[in-house]
Amino acid sequence: MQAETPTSAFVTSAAEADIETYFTALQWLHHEAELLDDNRITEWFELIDQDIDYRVPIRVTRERAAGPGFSTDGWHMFEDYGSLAARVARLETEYAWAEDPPSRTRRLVTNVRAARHGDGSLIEVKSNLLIYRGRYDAPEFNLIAGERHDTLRRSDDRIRLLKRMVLLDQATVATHNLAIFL
Amino acid sequence: MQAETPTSAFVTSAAEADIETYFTALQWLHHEAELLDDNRITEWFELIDQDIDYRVPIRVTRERAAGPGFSTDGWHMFEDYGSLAARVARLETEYAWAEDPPSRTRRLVTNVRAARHGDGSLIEVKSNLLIYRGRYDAPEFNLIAGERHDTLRRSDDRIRLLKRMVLLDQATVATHNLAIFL
Amino acid sequence: MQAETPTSAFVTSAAEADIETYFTALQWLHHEAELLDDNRITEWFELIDQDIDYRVPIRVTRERAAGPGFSTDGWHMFEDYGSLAARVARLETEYAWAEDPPSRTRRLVTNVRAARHGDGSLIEVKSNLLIYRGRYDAPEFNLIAGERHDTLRRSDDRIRLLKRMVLLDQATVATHNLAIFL
Amino acid sequence: MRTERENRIPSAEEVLLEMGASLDEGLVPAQIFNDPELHKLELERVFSRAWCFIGHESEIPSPGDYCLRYIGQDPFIFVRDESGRVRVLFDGCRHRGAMVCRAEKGNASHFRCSYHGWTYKNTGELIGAPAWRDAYGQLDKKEFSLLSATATESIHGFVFATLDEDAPPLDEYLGDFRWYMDVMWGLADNGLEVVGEPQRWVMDANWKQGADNFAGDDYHTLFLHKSMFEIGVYQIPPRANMFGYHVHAGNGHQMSFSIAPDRDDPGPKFWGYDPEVVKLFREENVTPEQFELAFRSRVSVGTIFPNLSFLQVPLTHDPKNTPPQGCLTVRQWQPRGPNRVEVWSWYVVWKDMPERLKELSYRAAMGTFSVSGIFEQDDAEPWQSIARTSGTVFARKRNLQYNFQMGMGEHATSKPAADWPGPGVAFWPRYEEGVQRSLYRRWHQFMTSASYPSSISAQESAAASGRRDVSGNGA
Amino acid sequence: MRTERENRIPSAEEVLLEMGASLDEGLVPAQIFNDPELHKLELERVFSRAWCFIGHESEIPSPGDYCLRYIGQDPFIFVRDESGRVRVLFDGCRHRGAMVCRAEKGNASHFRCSYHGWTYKNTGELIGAPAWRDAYGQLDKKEFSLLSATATESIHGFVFATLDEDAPPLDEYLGDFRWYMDVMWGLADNGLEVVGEPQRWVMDANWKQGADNFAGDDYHTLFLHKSMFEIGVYQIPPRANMFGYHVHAGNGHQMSFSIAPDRDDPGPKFWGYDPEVVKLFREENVTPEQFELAFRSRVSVGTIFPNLSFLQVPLTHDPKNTPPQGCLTVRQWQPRGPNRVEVWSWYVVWKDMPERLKELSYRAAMGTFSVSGIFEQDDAEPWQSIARTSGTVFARKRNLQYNFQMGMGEHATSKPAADWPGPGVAFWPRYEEGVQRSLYRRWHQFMTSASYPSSISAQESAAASGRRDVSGNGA
Amino acid sequence: MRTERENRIPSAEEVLLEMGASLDEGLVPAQIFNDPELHKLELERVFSRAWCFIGHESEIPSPGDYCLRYIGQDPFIFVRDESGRVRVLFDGCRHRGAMVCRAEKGNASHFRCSYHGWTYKNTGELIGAPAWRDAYGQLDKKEFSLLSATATESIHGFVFATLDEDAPPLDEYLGDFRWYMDVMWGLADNGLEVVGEPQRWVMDANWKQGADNFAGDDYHTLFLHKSMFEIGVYQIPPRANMFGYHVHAGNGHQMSFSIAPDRDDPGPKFWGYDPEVVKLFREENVTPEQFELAFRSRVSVGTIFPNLSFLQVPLTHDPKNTPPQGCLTVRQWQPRGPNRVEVWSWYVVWKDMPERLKELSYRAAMGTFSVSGIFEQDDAEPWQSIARTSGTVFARKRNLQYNFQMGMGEHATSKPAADWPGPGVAFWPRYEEGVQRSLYRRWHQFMTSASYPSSISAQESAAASGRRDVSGNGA
Ligand code: FES
Ligand code: FES
Ligand code: FES
Ligand SMILES: [Fe+3]
Ligand SMILES: [Fe+3]
Ligand SMILES: [Fe+3]
Repeated sequence: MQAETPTSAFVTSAAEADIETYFTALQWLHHEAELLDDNRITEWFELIDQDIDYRVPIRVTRERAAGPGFSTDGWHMFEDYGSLAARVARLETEYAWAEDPPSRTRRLVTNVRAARHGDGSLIEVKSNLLIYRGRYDAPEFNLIAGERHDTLRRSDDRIRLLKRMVLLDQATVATHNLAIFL
Repeated sequence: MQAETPTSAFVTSAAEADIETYFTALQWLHHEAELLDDNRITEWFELIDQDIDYRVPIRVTRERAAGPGFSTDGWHMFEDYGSLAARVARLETEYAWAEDPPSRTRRLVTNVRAARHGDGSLIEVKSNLLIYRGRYDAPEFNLIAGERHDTLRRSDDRIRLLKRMVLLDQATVATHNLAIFL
Repeated sequence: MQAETPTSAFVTSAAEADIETYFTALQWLHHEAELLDDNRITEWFELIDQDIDYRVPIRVTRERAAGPGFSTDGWHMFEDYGSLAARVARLETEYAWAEDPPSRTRRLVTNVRAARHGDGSLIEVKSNLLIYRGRYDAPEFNLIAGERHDTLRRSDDRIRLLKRMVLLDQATVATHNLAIFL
Repeated sequence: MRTERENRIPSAEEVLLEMGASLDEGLVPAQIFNDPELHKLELERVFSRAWCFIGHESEIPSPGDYCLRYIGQDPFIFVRDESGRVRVLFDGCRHRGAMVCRAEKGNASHFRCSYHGWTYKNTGELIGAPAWRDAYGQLDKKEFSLLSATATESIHGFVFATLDEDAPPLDEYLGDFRWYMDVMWGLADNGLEVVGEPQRWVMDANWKQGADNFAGDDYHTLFLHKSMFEIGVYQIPPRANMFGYHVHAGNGHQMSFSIAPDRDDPGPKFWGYDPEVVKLFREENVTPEQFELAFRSRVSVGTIFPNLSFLQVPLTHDPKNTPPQGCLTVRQWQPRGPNRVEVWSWYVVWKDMPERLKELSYRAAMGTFSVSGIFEQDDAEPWQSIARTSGTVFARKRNLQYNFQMGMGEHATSKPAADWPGPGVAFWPRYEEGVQRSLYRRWHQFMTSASYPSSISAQESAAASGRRDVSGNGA
Repeated sequence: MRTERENRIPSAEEVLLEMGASLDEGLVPAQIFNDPELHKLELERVFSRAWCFIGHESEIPSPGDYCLRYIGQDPFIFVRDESGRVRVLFDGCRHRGAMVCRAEKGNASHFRCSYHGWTYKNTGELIGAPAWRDAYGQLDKKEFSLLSATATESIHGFVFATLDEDAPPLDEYLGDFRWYMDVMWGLADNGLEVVGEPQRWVMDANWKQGADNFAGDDYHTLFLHKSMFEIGVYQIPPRANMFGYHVHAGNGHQMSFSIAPDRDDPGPKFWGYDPEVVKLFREENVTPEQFELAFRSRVSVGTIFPNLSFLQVPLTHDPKNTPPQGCLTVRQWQPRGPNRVEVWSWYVVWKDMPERLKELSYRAAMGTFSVSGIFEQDDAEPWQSIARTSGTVFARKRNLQYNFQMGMGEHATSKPAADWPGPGVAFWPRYEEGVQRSLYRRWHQFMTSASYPSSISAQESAAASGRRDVSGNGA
Repeated sequence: MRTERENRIPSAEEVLLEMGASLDEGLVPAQIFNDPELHKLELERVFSRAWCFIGHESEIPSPGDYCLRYIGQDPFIFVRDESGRVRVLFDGCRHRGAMVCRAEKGNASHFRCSYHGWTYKNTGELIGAPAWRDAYGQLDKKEFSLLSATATESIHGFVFATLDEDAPPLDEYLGDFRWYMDVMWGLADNGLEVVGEPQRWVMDANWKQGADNFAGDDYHTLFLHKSMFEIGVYQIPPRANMFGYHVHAGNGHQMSFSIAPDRDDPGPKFWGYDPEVVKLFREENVTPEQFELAFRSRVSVGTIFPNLSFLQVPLTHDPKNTPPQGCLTVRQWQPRGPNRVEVWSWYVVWKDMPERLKELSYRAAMGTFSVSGIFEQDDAEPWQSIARTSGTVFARKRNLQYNFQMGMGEHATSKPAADWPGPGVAFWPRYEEGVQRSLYRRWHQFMTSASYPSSISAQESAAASGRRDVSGNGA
């Protein structure tokens, strides 16, 4: 169940990216965020590669010398294609109370850093993420901040998400559930 | 007074945009945000097309099946060129207390998705918006989140805002007034 | 000790920037933010030009007619290469309690507006910044918002930060210290 | 030497006691505008006893239509049941209290609790739950209907509810204000309708600021809203605007009117409604006196105790290009904390108005009095800062009192108006704060009465508010 | 006429007094789920007297290993000292109170306070500070060790601590529940281990919602979790799922069990653990009765008073492709305010399970019961809205009571189960809320007893909870 | 057995009672550092009675110059009126309480309230409002001036105000501290000036942490600020740094000094000010004793009761390239809640210093002691965590007490210093916490005295703080 340390070397430095790769990744991320914010979950699921590895590690506060504190064996989410499919299927039942009425979300995707990888069919992309989440008539809201390390794969002329590691900036998750995708 | 449903099909998917259109829209939005954050309201007003249609629909929490809950006949703002002109004129009087001293605002414009439209003189652009608003010496602040659906029009070699629909992520507006432009 | 008014004319309008300059500045800012968010402070310091002028002016609420209220002789930070070096050296001792355990930060860099300047070796770039800062196991967090006016200088084929003015959107700083770089 | 009083922060009880006396002098303790203890007491004694506004019937035109509303801070479902009857049901499941109404608007024949599935008809009646026989064979469903407001009544479509069995009927509660509802809202055959949904927004202010302001604080328009005169949104000159009437309707209900001296005066009539709208107003629907007042009315503004205000007035969202239109906004100042209020603002038009005029009226009202309204924007500033001042220790220890003395005493400019054509007691011109004094007197009565507060006539109210000899005008 | 009672918001004392009586009728006052005064009293009377869960020994396997934990809202260091002994130390420096444990996890032989450098061994013993002789020549170090929990005990690796000297030993506190710990967690030679770190997240709900729900609210799965049946995550049909036992273990500890009728029944045994896991379960480790119950167990869920819940059940994170796996999650409902809870969720496996099965079990448990779990997601909705309802003035003035009457009375479907093989008192089927009634009875006892609450046997507890004639089953 | 005391959370009254006794033992209850009830009492009894710092006259050099300041949590306008007199006016309109000072800094001959336009001269005098005659014909303007602090006094440009009529004159309130103000701030003809505006930032800590720390907690520099010694920002070796004096000045005012043994010692003199600055210091401005002490002073740090601290010390923002410069920072710990403080930090230079040296001094002070200062950054960590510890139920029930015993008893390293050249009572070396004990003793006196707290001499204060036989040094 161990994964590589989430923050180990991943994409080459932003400074080496080419603009075309950047723009491809940027558009993909914007499109994905739009589908999620618009609650078009089935369409979103079409962006997911069958080999998806989707994780959100637990984080604990550690001393500086011990690194950023991401767990290598504790997770808030640890998903494959089947388990994501179950989540999507559930949201389509009439009883997905956690998101009915749906949260009002806004995904601010910034600091996109992308690079081609492997034979060119892969893009590795880091991005910063701030999710605004509101429910019902409360003027209060939750913010979820973090960084995402994604791998996108092009096949059949479509780009899909092959890997995602969401590195949250919270030890205690500051929202009542993760019934939304990050 | 009915408008099309705010979230109906609007811009073509981000995936189809070209980089030049993207960059044009991006720069325009950054420039606009700068003028507003810098309180250069008169200059901002020069970016407004005389045919402007500027709206902020009211939102109510609805069940998932009923959609995102944007009103089609209730508004927080519903402006044309004349009413915007009145707002700008008012801010220039000595008695615009709501914004004197001015709020300290910061507009984070992200997830810009742009496409040419019509004969090429129009750009349709969606963007995500988070406004930080502070007043006086309070360390507390308001955040306003939402998505904007804009139409930009080029004429006389200048790009101006022709349509704006601001889709707030709040049912109860979480700030004491909308004396700032969104 | 007087500086020019922080908000005086600085970079040319976003509308005039070229995409290559934009992308260069964007990548540099993303790279910088990554190093800071990853606590790679020594690497970050390599991005600093020896002639650095790094300032964060104090802000006070003024009437609209008196402008944005940035001080010209009061500062939250006023740094040169030597003082930044001392800060970096300190963080490497075992006693830098303020950031041990380190804050969990996320820098959302948006609204990047860049232009070449002078002989072409300088880029002036404005950006909007929202820093999410969390500590320990509290689900609560601080947000720091502001605009940065940076000058980047290319020399020895590397781009470094020559000037930075951070214009905070707060009069009372809403975090317990500025032990992080902005 | 400090007095003993200045030595400490007084309790809520003490503040109310002192206020009983100071109100006669036109002075109101600052502390009541930002105090946690007094706020809790308000919820207990004012909001759960008064008749509170719920909504307008046009918001739920069809059986099953519902909206989520609040009495004080408590959630209620405003719903039209299958038989067409309007109901006000507490939104808490009788099993374990989960919300049963999960949206703020919709249509439902039943409310089904998400937790264990207890299901209620839209009358509130419990009709079942999963595996009912096994789970609840012995339970008497009738005992576990959704709880309902104690009484619900509607006038011209405006629905009010009370939670107190001792509350008088709504008509009696409204006192002389009832007569004015016909004047303002009873003219057209098919009545009024709300456009869209109410705006909602929050301020760090005490809810009484809005109630007080709309009760007749015309004086603040001279300075706070000066920008409106400058850019022509409001076209009556500032000083001329003060030539109007303050009306005490009893029981804490207060109004302020601007009326034409007679029918031939060139200014606006019928609140500036377009002739096409005025055609809808029929003399048969009201008394001749009521019709006459409606005819001459330019501006009506007021507060129905405790927290419902209204404004009927000609306005424009675009002074350069669009002439003022008759507008009606109704707004509720919902308490959310000692220094927190949630404003609800409805925009109301005549059901049979042409669509084009509905839109103009909506835009004019919303462009001026709303979260973004160029009039109302400015009010948030003083209201929020009053909460700051009222929350200080200095205000508490020194017993800082606010001044509502304008118009008190024999020599005041504002005098009882013998020519006022309606019931209640009126003063002219509007240089007086008696309307606010009456509002706070009623509030004080609610805050200090253990039994249900008795009615106060307009005459008593106006007299007690610093005038000695006033006699009301019968209508 | 309103009653005098409906005239005002009752105090915490009054609410507790009324509850003493209403509980006999299966009614619980709404106010206890969102009230600042009662919350403060809970911290004082429940959490600082009960035996509270701290963590599992496998989280700190080596000397010096430590984690940060909480008793109620107060921080404690859960540490294994150099001699291997587990300690629970208050995380406040004895000099001026700064935290001495600056991380939530790590390994340290000493804790050094950052403020002035007072340094403690991981036993809590103060050993020095800078310039000790000059600064503290006369100070007796022994007087200034870190403060420790009054008592710390561990069963099957689960560590509990109490802050009260009058607390009975843990075994006595656990009552009949102790027996079940062997059944569920005592089967394998090398016991259990926690995988990863506990998840932590917050909800705007009262902590008792979780405790109550896991005490045996099977009924809510019929409706709230209907989506789980629809997509096949939970494979026992909803109504069949109700055929199980509710077990009162005394002292407020409550359980719910689903068991096979006999060993030959085709459904899951041993909570659905894989045969490779079941191989680890040895009859010698428990009594024959315990082993028999373990063998037939499909689902065990429960709450150890006050705030520790567990769930042992076959689940899958991917119903289409992966068969259900035996899972164990342990979760603590940490109070953070009248309507704020921090959930801690541990995932526990058998130490000697194959890695592959550990991962499957972890993913199944975490994918269903966790901050992101497709089961548990939905619970947040009613729990948060119950806090809203419970915080209203309406609930307070009207004495709104929640209904826990299911299964009360002679004619209830659920009956005392004579065939139950364990200690305590059991009912079958699960159409009953007696387990919750017993939980709240124990809570009420803690809230109202000045001296340490005496033990309540399962029989007393079940009887008092609305059953008259119950006799327990000896094991 | 638990004691009865450990059974419950004590009230504010009880805590103060216990503290009266424990302080004699050098123990201070944790609860006073995070308790809502005690915080409210502090605002009532400490901040609205003490002489509180408002600002420095150089911040408002010209008539009409104003800044917004706070006494406790209440807003006051610090303004120089047209006649040049400094005034401290409560920022709440006498009409309805809106703020009249809408900026934090500016120049204004009048303050005009935005709500209804009541207009005040910058003396506070009400001079009019729109349509005054019609609105307020009878009103006596003099009765409705802005409220003013009860008394305002200034020493070396430092302005203090009190809200209590029973407060003694500032000189008396300052006791022996007055003498030291001349030493530190009275040397140059044209005195001091503030550079820029004060920094302001917030911490989740109790305000007393800062006051206590600056009163003489030199000991913490040994460990918390170790990084400063390591990178050379502070150039006196840690242990040597302890060789200094703790001075009790009476009335809760406390100081800590580092001085050269005599004029010929090679280290810094006059707080390390550059010779160009030292030229400005004239013997005629002070007494010979004062001049002598100034000459030998290296570091002066202290707290004027309740919440004003200062630090005069040689520092550098860039230890590699810039030698230390004389610096002066003055900081106020403004209470914002039981565990919330707003820090205000001013940087002060000699008015006649060369600009270049002003900048160096400013940068050195701001680079080390400020929101971003590499010294002060670290203090936030323990201060915030002390608030956490102090807010626990555990600390309350167990009566957790913090240890301020350093230097108590006959055998302590630190002794009364017979060679101290100033008034008050001094101890040497700085291994003692008597200065903090005296501070808390004064605080306790304010918190418990119904009438204005009487003065406490330095001798009494030092003696009561755990020393028996101390006799002060006359100056
Ligand atoms: S709470 Fe509504 S059905 Fe149980
Ligand atoms: S507070 Fe821990 S050493 Fe002083
Ligand atoms: S509140 Fe200041 S003028 Fe009315
Ligand atoms: Fe107004
Ligand atoms: Fe559940
Ligand atoms: Fe320090």
